[in-house]
Order: sequence, then structure tokens, then C-alpha cells
Amino acid sequence: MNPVNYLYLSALLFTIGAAGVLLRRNAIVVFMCVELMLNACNLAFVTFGRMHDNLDGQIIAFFTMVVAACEVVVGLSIIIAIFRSRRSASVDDASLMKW
Amino acid sequence: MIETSSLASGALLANEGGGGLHSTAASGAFSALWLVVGLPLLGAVLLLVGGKRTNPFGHILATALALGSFVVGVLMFVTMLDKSGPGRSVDQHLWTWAPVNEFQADIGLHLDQLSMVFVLLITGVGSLIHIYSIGYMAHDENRRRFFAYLNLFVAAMLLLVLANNYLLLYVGWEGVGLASYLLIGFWQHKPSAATAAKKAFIMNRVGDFGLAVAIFLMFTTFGTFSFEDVLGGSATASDGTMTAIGLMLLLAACGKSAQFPLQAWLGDAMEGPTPVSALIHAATMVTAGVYLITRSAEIFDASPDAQLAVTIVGAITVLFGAIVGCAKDDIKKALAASTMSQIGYMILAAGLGPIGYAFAIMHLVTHGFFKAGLFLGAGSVMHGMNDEVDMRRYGGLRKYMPITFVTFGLGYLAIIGFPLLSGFFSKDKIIEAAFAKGGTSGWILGAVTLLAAGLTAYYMTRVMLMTFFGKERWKEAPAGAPADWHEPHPHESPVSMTGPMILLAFGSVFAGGLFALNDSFVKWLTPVTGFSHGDLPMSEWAVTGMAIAMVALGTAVAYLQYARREVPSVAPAASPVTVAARRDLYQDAINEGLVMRPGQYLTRLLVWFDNKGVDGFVGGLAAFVGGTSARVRRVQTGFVRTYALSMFGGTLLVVACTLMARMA
Amino acid sequence: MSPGMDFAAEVTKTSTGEALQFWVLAAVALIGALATVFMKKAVHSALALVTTMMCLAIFYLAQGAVFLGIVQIVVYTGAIMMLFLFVLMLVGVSSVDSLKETLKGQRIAAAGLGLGFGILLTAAIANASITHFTALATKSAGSRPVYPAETDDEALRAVSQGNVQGLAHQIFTKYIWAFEMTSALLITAAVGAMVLAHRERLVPRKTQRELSEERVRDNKQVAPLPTPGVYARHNAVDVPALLPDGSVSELSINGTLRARGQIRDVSAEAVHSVAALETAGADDDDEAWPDESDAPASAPVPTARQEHEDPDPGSGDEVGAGAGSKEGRS
Amino acid sequence: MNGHFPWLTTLAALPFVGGLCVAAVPAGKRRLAKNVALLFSLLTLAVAVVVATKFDNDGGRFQITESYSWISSFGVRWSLGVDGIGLVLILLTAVLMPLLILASWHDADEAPVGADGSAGAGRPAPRGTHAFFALMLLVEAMVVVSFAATDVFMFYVFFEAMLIPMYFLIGGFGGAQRSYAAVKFLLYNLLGGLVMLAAVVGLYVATANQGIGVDGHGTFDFVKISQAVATGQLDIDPTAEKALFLGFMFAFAIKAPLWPFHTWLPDTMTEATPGVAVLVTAMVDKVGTFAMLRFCLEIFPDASKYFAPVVITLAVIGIIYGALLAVGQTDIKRLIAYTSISHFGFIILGIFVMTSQGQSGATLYMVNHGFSTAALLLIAGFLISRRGSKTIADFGGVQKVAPVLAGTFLVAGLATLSMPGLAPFVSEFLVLVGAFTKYKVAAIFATTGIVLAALYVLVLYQRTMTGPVRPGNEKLRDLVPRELAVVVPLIAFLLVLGVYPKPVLDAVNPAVDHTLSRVEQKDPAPTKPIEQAAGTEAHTTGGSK
Repeated sequence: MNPVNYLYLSALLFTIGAAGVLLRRNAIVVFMCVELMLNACNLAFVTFGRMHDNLDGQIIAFFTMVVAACEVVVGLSIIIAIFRSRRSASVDDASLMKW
Repeated sequence: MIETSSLASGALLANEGGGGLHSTAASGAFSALWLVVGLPLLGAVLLLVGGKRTNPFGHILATALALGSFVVGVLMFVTMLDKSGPGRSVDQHLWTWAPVNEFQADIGLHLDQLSMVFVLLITGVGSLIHIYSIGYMAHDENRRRFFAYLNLFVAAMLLLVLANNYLLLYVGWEGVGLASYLLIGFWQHKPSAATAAKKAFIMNRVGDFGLAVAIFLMFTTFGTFSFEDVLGGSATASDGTMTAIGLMLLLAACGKSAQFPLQAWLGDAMEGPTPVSALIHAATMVTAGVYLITRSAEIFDASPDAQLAVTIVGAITVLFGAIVGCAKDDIKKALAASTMSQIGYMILAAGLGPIGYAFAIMHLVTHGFFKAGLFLGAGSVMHGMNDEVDMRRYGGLRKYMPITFVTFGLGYLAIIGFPLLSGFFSKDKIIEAAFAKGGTSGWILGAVTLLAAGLTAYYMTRVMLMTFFGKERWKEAPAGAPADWHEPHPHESPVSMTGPMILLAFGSVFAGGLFALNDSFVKWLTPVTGFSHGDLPMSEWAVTGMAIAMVALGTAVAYLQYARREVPSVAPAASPVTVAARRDLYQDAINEGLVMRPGQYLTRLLVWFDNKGVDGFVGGLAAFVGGTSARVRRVQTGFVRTYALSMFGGTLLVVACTLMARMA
Repeated sequence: MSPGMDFAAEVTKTSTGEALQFWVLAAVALIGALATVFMKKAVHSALALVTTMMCLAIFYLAQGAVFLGIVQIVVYTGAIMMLFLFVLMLVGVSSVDSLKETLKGQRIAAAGLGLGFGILLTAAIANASITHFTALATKSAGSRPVYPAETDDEALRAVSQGNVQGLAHQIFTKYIWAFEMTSALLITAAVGAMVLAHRERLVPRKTQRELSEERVRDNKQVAPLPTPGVYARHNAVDVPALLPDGSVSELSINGTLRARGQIRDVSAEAVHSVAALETAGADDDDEAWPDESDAPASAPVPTARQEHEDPDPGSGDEVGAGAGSKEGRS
Repeated sequence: MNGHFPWLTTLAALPFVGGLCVAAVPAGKRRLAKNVALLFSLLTLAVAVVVATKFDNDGGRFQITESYSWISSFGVRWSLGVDGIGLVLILLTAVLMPLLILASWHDADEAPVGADGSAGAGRPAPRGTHAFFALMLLVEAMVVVSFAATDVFMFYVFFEAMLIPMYFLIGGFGGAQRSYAAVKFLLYNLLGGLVMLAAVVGLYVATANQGIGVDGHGTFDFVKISQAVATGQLDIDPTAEKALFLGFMFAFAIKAPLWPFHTWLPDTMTEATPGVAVLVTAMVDKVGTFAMLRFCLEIFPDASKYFAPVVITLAVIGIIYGALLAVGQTDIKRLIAYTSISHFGFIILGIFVMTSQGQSGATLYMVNHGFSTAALLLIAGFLISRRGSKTIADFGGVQKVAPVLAGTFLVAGLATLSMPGLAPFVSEFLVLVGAFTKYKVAAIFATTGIVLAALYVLVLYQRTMTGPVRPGNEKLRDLVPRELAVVVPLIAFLLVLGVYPKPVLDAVNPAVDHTLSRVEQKDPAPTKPIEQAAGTEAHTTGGSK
């Protein structure tokens, strides 16, 4: 098997995640889809690292995970804050950010 | 402060008897030349800057300075009589004004026989009118200001006639316009006075436009605008250029001298105090046009077309003024129309070339005397008649103001050309010169001048009869008089007013004879203006006879109309010609219709265009941007997912582009 | 076939086991991903995502990234996803998202863009077709990885000791700055999360006494709030009390549940069941229906309501605490 | 040239420091703030006079130069130096500034009227006065630097930076519509400035490409560029040169303002306080005309010649258009604004006819217009502040109640209509003569401007000052000593420069000759020159009689 298939899988996962971000209104689900996209990237990095016989890919994936963890922590607390004030976790409800 | 000019006299020997302005530097008594202008100017400055502090003595100071200027002028005259030939022409270079390479504008004065005549006339008549004004303006709270303006006028007028180049002449030219503006509008609280002043200034500016362009042309052609160089070089330049310069100078003269078609301001200018009318709008300023043309003799000599234009303008104005004068009931406006007509004579004469210049100036001087006298007389009459100006409300005044009657009467006789009085000699010479021009144009011009002589006699007799003879119409209240109307008490004016009138009457009687004696005046001016005898198509006596006959005819008709018949105290209905004359031959209507109204519409259109067009374009651009933004901002829905969508689209685009670039 | 292609075919070869594992788990991962997107309930989405992540962890392990694979399971699936679940519980586990699209054209555009992007990426990978794999050959041969950039002995030694050691060496030497930055980032994130989740109290907390005084002063709900229904068949707290006219009193339900709309109106059900009981009650005495209801047999249902709706003023003490605490929450 | 005392930097720094000092005065001490501002403006004037005495008319092109490295990576230097043109304009600025401060003494005491016409009057603005005078001094500093800059980039920076204090001066103090006017002013000028920035960069690139600068870098050094252009070392492609010229010219045409880029000026001048309005027309706008003369002509001589007919046409249109619109105005300040548009037409006409008379006249015109428009606007401002109305129809018969005010207004008006004896006449005549020698038709059209000038000035004077006293004007006070102290020097300058402009012309002429030689233009020779033989005898021929 050609390890390029990992990349195809990564691309598909990424695309599915992106579509999810665009389609879902629940902020938590949107967040999960973002995580999915990050994971897809990680897979690609690891695969690239393997292809080039290089640890750098893994290291970047590692850092991505760290950043993703931070992001999740902050993001979820934002969601909670919003939910507390608006009683809703729908991203469409927070539409104050317009003209 | 005074640098003497280095204009040397080396070339003078070559020029004896010739025209042109070849002069020596001012020295000796002549070095005080600048004082002639300086004294009245100093007066004006002192009185204007000094303000109220100078109120008690302002009028005395101003009169003294005007007299001082006259004294210096006489001193110059005496000195000049001592000299001979070219020595009579002097230059005084004061300071360099605005030098830019070729353009060398200097402040410099030039005195020769021609300017001498004017200096004496201006300072002489000017001083008399200063004296007269002391009495006339005694009760005006702004008398100081009046005298300041009078002094300013005298200074500017002297600068005009003493300038040694056209640019400085332009300064004086506009200076007298300013003084005239200030003095016509002296009683500013009257809207009519303010309007008249503005009108005079603006019409004069139209003339000034001509003078400015003439100076541009001179500079472009000769690289200089001093009299000496321009007039000296005028024979070498092309006819077209000279004609253009001549016509532009004529335009200037028309504006200042109230000649057709820029004559409309003079009648309204009578809103000013009467001494002003006498000095500025009769004796001196309005004759500046004649001075300009005479001074530029070489230019006009070089261009027959321009000369023809000058004579045509003069001829039209002679008749125009005379016709208007026949119908006016306002004594000052009748005199103003007469002034216009008389200046028409001078302009016509000046247009005739060397055969006429000297006579134009001669008539100018005699006219200065008698017309100033007439105006002062009119002022005296008004002074005694509660400032009434309508002659139909006069009548039989000779008993009440005998001195005024006599002096006015002498002025009257002089102006109609009564034999052996001033006007007879000067006007007769102009009529002769007109005939002497020769050809059809000579006959036409001669006929016009003769006709005008008859009309002059008619309208002046009319003025005389309506004012001093006949029934005392002022005793009855006018129709629609205000409740507090009271009968005027005509009385003779104080000495300060009658004195100048008497002196001017002397001038009116004797000046002409003195000038004509032995052709002394012509000889005096010949070095400047040149002189040539024209060939009369008939004998001199025939011309004189015809002129006297016309005068007699005009007088007789007026006598029949205004002495034998009752003069109605309200203007009766009259023929269309009379109505037209009363309305100044519709000059104002024409000006309004041709210039003012279209101008107003144009202005209004442009204001609209500026707001809606130019600014509207800019504003529209801004509104367009604003509107577009308002529409585009709706893309910002505030929904995060919409933004995410567009980001995703952008990513797609970037990736696609990158790939495409790689594949390509 | 050119020698180059031969080489490529050679070096891109992986073991059959890995291939098998890939095809199976890739399918699972894809299904998980799709489920994440399309499940109505967020909890389901989260679980589907866990599945996908687990699959990815196995892929990491399979590709030699041992450390990452473990971390993926422990940190990602274990910690981060649990965090998600916590939040979900906070926000409401059972709430179902409406999948009805509200933004016009969003779904079509998203689908189109997603499809386009997927095709583009796939095409890009296919186009870039990896003809020069440098390392797989050596790797499949079992030798240690070659690091052209790092030739010093220590690095080689670290790498040769294993994946974790290799990574550690890299992180603490080459990427030390980035690593330190992540520590700062983590701290910032932790503090940020605390700040965001923390609610600043703007006024001092009101005591129970003050609250009751306030109620009396405003003459609003002086009496305790009604307690929720206590039908044992239901989750008790989500069953609203009934007002005298038979309608439900939403006030009797916890604020959070109210906000989520998780109110279970069983009033009609109760009437229904009582009616059923009445019809059946004649022949079946065993059916558990409170004895006292037997007494006024003429109007059993209203009585039951009556009893329920009219709490005995004397029993206020029992429920008072509950009502008070409820109010404090809301 | 370094090592000497940096006079020009001092000159520019003084008002700047003054502005800072004024801003630092405690909030309550309004009077102190004004006095400090006046003191610094007088100090600046003193230094300007020193600079003038150090200037030698027969010396080199740029004098009193100084140059320091500023942004070395682009070769931008802090270079200052004056030629005659810059010198007289700096003197104008320095002379006008104390008068403006004195004239604006009470203009910033109270918060201005709100946009709805409601709030304001009477309510003190805590630091408004400080800000006003500090900004005025700041503008002066920038104007001085602009006139003295011999580095194109440096000039650009200050040319643009001027907009900032001007924006606040217009928008913070003045009439009800002031924020509209301020934004319009800013947007217009910013637009021009940004286009110019592109041209400045283009010029830099051109110098870099042709190796004018050091080490393959370009240069902004005006002297170097100008010399390179003259020697042909810098030979920009004609199309590029035209584009660059238009870029520069666009900014200057807006600033000047040239028809049809003028519509910001009437709004600005109507809404700003009189002092600020004078600041705009008498100083800031002069930077535009000055820059046309210095930068456009010398750096892009060929393009300047190519576009001269277009610019002249626009200028002549501006002369007549401005005058006609002035006649049609009902607001005093707006009327004066349109007269300025007409006068800027004359200045630009003089610059682009490229004759020595035209350009010397234009430079003199800049100075004279500064004085005449300052006098007219400030006196009109005094009048307006007394009556509280700008509408011409509200006035009438002022001459009767306030004769000194009316008299000085008339003198200022006469200066505006170019009455001989007052300063603007000389310059206007020079411009027209200079124009006539080359462009007869344009000059004749422009000359009609003098008739229209008489019309708008006298109509204004007649309606406001003469006639019976209109109700509401009976109690107008005549000029107070402070106002006289503003007006008298202005009128004195108008008179002195009217009869003896030679010192100014002597300073300006060499610079103009230099500019003309760079543009390779000579005055057309007279068609029938009068021989000027040695000893000035010569003039022989004597008419035809």
C-alpha cells in the first residue's frame, strides 16, 4: 500500500471537518469539527514525517496538539460564557458582529 | 529721496520742433516738481490717518496744500517761460518701482507744456473749488473726510498728467477713479449715491481694462511703456499694433471721459456734492481721456483707423450729450449732459490729429473754467433753494442771487460760444478743424459740430431761462409735497462760494481771447502735440458765421419755448424723442438689458453650477462610495458561519491558484 | 518502466498488515467523521469523534509515531474530549440540534465548497505523486532513520534509543523555543479559561433573609415557588406542578431545565391514567392507587389535583428550603 | 555648509516649541497661553528677520543651507535652504502669524456652536484656547519647513502633515457646519497628497534607475535632481515625466486651489474662524503655488511646458469663474473665498506662462494676496463677530456707525480689486504683462478679471457699509485697539509694497531667472525693441509732424 493513502484520508477528514464547521450551528459541534480538521492535519504531518524519515512532522503534530488543547480550553470557556448570558449554544445567535 | 534721472539731453538738438518727449532732467526750480503731487497727497494722508483730531483745521489744511501745489505749479510755469525749446520738457525720476528684467516700472514725473497746462488747470480750479467747498460743506459732519478725498483727487489727477510712463499714468488714472468713487458716494447713507458711485467705478474699470491692455501691447511691442520710448517708437511699429493700442486707449478714454458707449455713469455721478461735480465731473477728471489721446498723439498719428474711431466716438457723444441735455429738468444732470457733449467736442478734435490737438486742449481749459463756474453756480442755486435740483421748481432767481446770476450768465455765454468769450474761440476752432479734415468725413464732422453748437445754445438757454427768469415757481408747493414742506428762501451764497465763482467767471470771459491772441496757446503746445493747418473748404469767416448763426438759432428757439411761454412746474407729456432724451436715450435700459441682466443670470447659473455641478460631482462621488459601502456592508451578516464560508472560499481560491501556478 | 518508477514502487511499499489495518480503520474513521457532522445530538457527535480519533491514534502507532499515538489517546481522546462532554452536560446533554438550515444557500455553498476542496486536495496529492520517498526504504529495511540535517553523535544516539527519546531530543534542543512558548501559551489559556468562566459578582450576595424581605416588600411570590410534580415515573424535577386550572406552572421547574425546554408536561398523561384506573379499578383492587383517594370516589381526579396544588401551609417548612435554593439558582 | 548656526531649523523649531509650551500651560490660564503664543510668534518673526538680513540677493541659489541625515536608507535628508521665493514667503508667514494670533484672541474662548446650532456659546472650553493657539503655531512651523525644504520627501512630509493641525483647527473651532468643512478639506487634500506620494516614489525610482543617487539608491535631494535634470543626466521617459508631473500638480492644484478642484475652499473658509481661514488662504495654500513654481517646473520642465496651456486655461477659467461666483454670493466669507479662487487663478497663470514678469509677479502676488486677503477676511471677521451673522443682507450702513472699520474694510477691498498704489496691483499687473507677452488671448480674458473684481468688492462694500443703517446694526462698535493693532500693520504693508515692492522683487528675481533657465524659457523679445544705447540718449525719431 502506498502511504499516500494516509494523505488522502487526511484530506477527506479535513474536508468533512470543514463542511461540518459550515453546516452545524451548535457551537460545541462546530468546535469538534475544528478538532477533526486539526487531527486530519496531524495525520498528514505524521505521514509526511514518515515519508521523509524525519521526526519534524511528529514534532509539529505534537505542537498542534498542545495548541489545540489550549484552543479547546479557551474556546469552551467562551462557549460557556456565551451560554450563560444568552442561554444558547448556537453560533447563529451570536450575530451581533455585524455593521 | 529724489534721484535725478540720467536721461540726457544729448539727442535733443536733433529734435527741435519735433514732437516726442525729449527732456532734460529736472533741476533748479523744476526739482520741486514732486511737490506738486506730494503736497495734496500729504494732505489726504494727514487727514485720513489723523482722523477726528484733524476735524477743526482739516479743511484749512487741505485748501492750503492745494494752494501750495498751485503755487509750486505757477513757479514751474514761470521757470518754464524762462526756458525755451527742449528745455521746457523735464523729467524727474523718483524711484524704481517694480523692476523685473525688461519690465522696468519707474516712479518718475514728466513736465512739459501739455502737462503744465493741466497742472495749472487742476491746481487752479482745484484750489478754487477747495475754497468754495469750505462754505458749501460747512455744515456737513464729515467735512474733513470730504477735503481729504478732494486732496486725494488732486494728487491723483496731478500724478495722471505728470507721469512719465503709461503705467504710472494708469496709477493716477485709477486714483482719480477712486477719488471720484469716494466723492460721488460721499453721502453714503443715500443708496442712490452709493449705487452711482459703484456704477461710475465699474464703468471706469471697463475703460481701465482698455488702458491695461494698451500697456500690455506697448510692452510686448516696445519692451517698455515710458512715453519717451513708446511714442518715439510708434512710427516704426506695424499699423495693426498701433491701431490696437489706439483703440484700447480710446476705450480707456471713453470710460474716464464718459464717451459713448461708456457714458452712462456721468449723469448718476451728479449724486455727489456739487463741488465734486464741478471739479471732477466737469473741469478735470472727465477730461483725462482727452489728455490721454493728446498725450498719445504719435500713436494715433500712426493709425488713421484709430483716429477715425476717435472722431466717430466724439461725434456721437457730442450729439448724444446735447440731445439728452435738451430734455433734462435736473439742473446738474443737464449740466452733466452738457459736459459729456463738450468733451465729445474735445475728443472729436483730438481725433482729428495735429490739426485738432491744440484746440482740444484749449477747449478743455476754457471748458474747465466755464463749466466749473456753471456747476458752482448751480451749487450756489441749490444752496439757496434747499438743495432743490429740479429746474421746473426754480424761476426768477436773478433777483435773489445776483452774483450767482451774473457769474452763471457769463459762464452760459461762454459755453454757447458768444462772440469774444472763451467758448467762442475754442469751439469755433474745433468746428473749423472738423471742416478742415477734408473729404466727406470732414463735412459730416463739421455739420455735427455745427448742429451741436446750436443744440448747446438751445439747452443752455433753457437752463438759464428756467432758473433765473420767468415766474417764481418755487413759491407754490409741489404736487405731493410732504406735510412739512416750506417755501424756500433763496439767498446769495457766502463769499467763500461766490469768490471762486467770480474768479472762474473771469476765466470764462477772458481765457479764450488770451489763448487765441497771437495763437499763443497753440504755439505753446506745438512742441508736444505738433500742429498743422488744415485746408478749410471755405473761408474761416464763413465757418464762424455759420456757428454764430446756429447759436443764435438755438437761443431763439429756446427763448420762444421757455421765455415766451409759461414753464410748467411738472414736466408735461412730450414727444417720444423728448421722452427718450429724458431717459438718457435709454442708455441704462440698454446697459441693463445687454450686460447686467445676462450677467446676473450667468452668475446665478454659475452659482448653481458650482453647487450642483462641480461640488455636486464631488459630493456625488462621495455619495456613490457611501451608497456602495452601505450595500456591500450587508455582506457582513454577523453570522460566523457566513464568515467561515467566505474564508473557506478564500482558502479554496488560494490553494487552487497555488496549484495552478505549480502545474503551469 | 523506467528505473525511477521501479524505485518508487519499491520504496512506497508497506506491509500488508498495515494496508489491511488502514483500509478497515480508514473506513471507520470516515464514518466517525461523517457521524460527527451529521448526528443530531452533540453527545453522539462527540462519541463519533472519539472513534475517529482512536483510529487516528492507531494510524500514528502504525506509522511509528508511538509517542504521538499514546498522546492522542490519553490527551485528546481522554482529556480534551472529556472536556467537551463536560461542557455538553453543562449546556444540556439531551438537547437535540435542529438540522434545518437557516442561512439561505449556506448548505449548498458549504457542500459545494467542501466537495471542491476535497477534489482539489485529492487532485493535488495525486498530482504531487510522491515519486521520491527518501526514507521508507530504509525504514522498511528496519534500520534506524537517517537524519541528514543532524549528524552529531548525540542526536543519533538519542534517536536510536527510540521514538520518545528522539522526540525529546528534538524538542529540547532544536525546538526548545517553541516548546517554551507552548508553556506560556498553556498558562495563558488556563488563566484565560478561568477568567472567562469566572463570573464577577458585582453586588454582594443576598442572604436568604434579604431575599425573603425583598419578596415581601415587592409583594411578589411571597409564598415559596411551587414544587415540581413528584410522579415517580418521571425524572420528578422536570415535571411541572399544575395550576388550579390544570395548566402547568413553569415556575416549578429548575431554571436550567426551563432554559433547555426540558419540561415534561405529564398533566394530560396523569388524567389519562387516572381515567384508565377508574375504568379498571372496579375489578382490580391491587392497582396501586393511594388509599385516601378512594374515599371521595365521586370526584377522584379533581381531588388529586386539589391535593397536589394546595400545599398545606403548615408544610411550608419542608419545601421552603427547596424553593429558596431554586430561587437562588435562577 | 553645516557648522554654521542652523537658522532655518531654529526658525521652524521656534513655533513648534511655542506650540508645545502653549499646550503645556495649565488649563485655567487662558490668558497666559495666548501671551505665550504671541511671544513665540514674535520670536519667530525676529528670527525670520535675521534670516532675511543674512540672505544675499546676489548670492547663490539656496542660501543659509543646512543638511543632516534623516532616513538614511532612502537617502532622505533634513535639508533646509531658502531662495528668494522661499524667503519672502517665509517672511509673509512670520509677519502674518502674530497678527493672526492677535486677531483670533477671543475666537477660541468659548466652545463653538454645535452642529444643530444649539449648544456652545458661552460655555467655556477647558483647553480649547490652548489647543487653538498651539495648533496655529504648529501650522506655522510646518509651513516654514515646507517653504525651506530642499528635500522632496521632507517637503512632502510637511506638506501633508499640515493637514492634521488644520483639520483640528477647522473642525474644532468655527461655524455650525465646521465638521463637514473639515472633513471635506481633509479628504480633498489627502487625495491630492496621496497621488503626490505615488509621484514622489516614482521620482525616487527614476533617480535610482538613472544613477543620480548614491550607490544605486535614488535621491530626494532637490538641488541634485534639479541639476541632473538641467544637465540631462536625469532624463525621465516623457510619458513617465508627464505622469509624475500630473501627480505633483494634482496635489498642488487642490491645495492652491485651481479650478475645478476648488470647492473645498469656500466651505472651509466659511466655516472656519477668520484667523484659520486666513491661515488656509494666506499660508497653507501658498505652499501649493510655491511648490508648483519650485518642484513642478524645475523637476519636470518638459512636462510643465507640455501642460502649460491646459493649466493656463484652467487658471483663466478660475479667475473669471471665481469672480463671477463671488458676485453671486450672499455670505461675506464665502464671497471672500471665491475672490481668493480668482486670485489663485492669477498666481497660477503667472507661474505657468513662464516669463520672468509672470513668475516674479506670481511670487509677489502670493505675498500681496496674503496681506490683502488677511486684511479683508479679518476685518470681515471683526464685523461678523459683532453682528453674529455672515449674511450680507443683514448688514447695511455700517459706515455710519463704525467708520474706521468701514474705512479699513474699503482699503482692504480696494487692495483686493488691485487698486494701484496698493500692493496687489503691482503683482497683478506683472502677471498680466507676463502673460500677455506669450498668451495674448488668455491675458485678455484674465484682464476682464479686474472689472469683475471691482464689481464684487464694491457690491459687497455697498451692501454692507453704505446706505441707511439697517436694523440690528445701530450698536456696532468700531474697531478696538487690539483689532487696530492687527489691521494697521496689514494696511501699512499693503501701502508700502504698493509703492515700493522693489526689495521683494530684488530677492525674487534671481530665483525666478534661475527657474526659467531650468525650464529653458526666455521672455519673448519685444517686436520693435527700443534701442537702449549706452548713455540712454538714443530715442531719436520724433513723430510724424
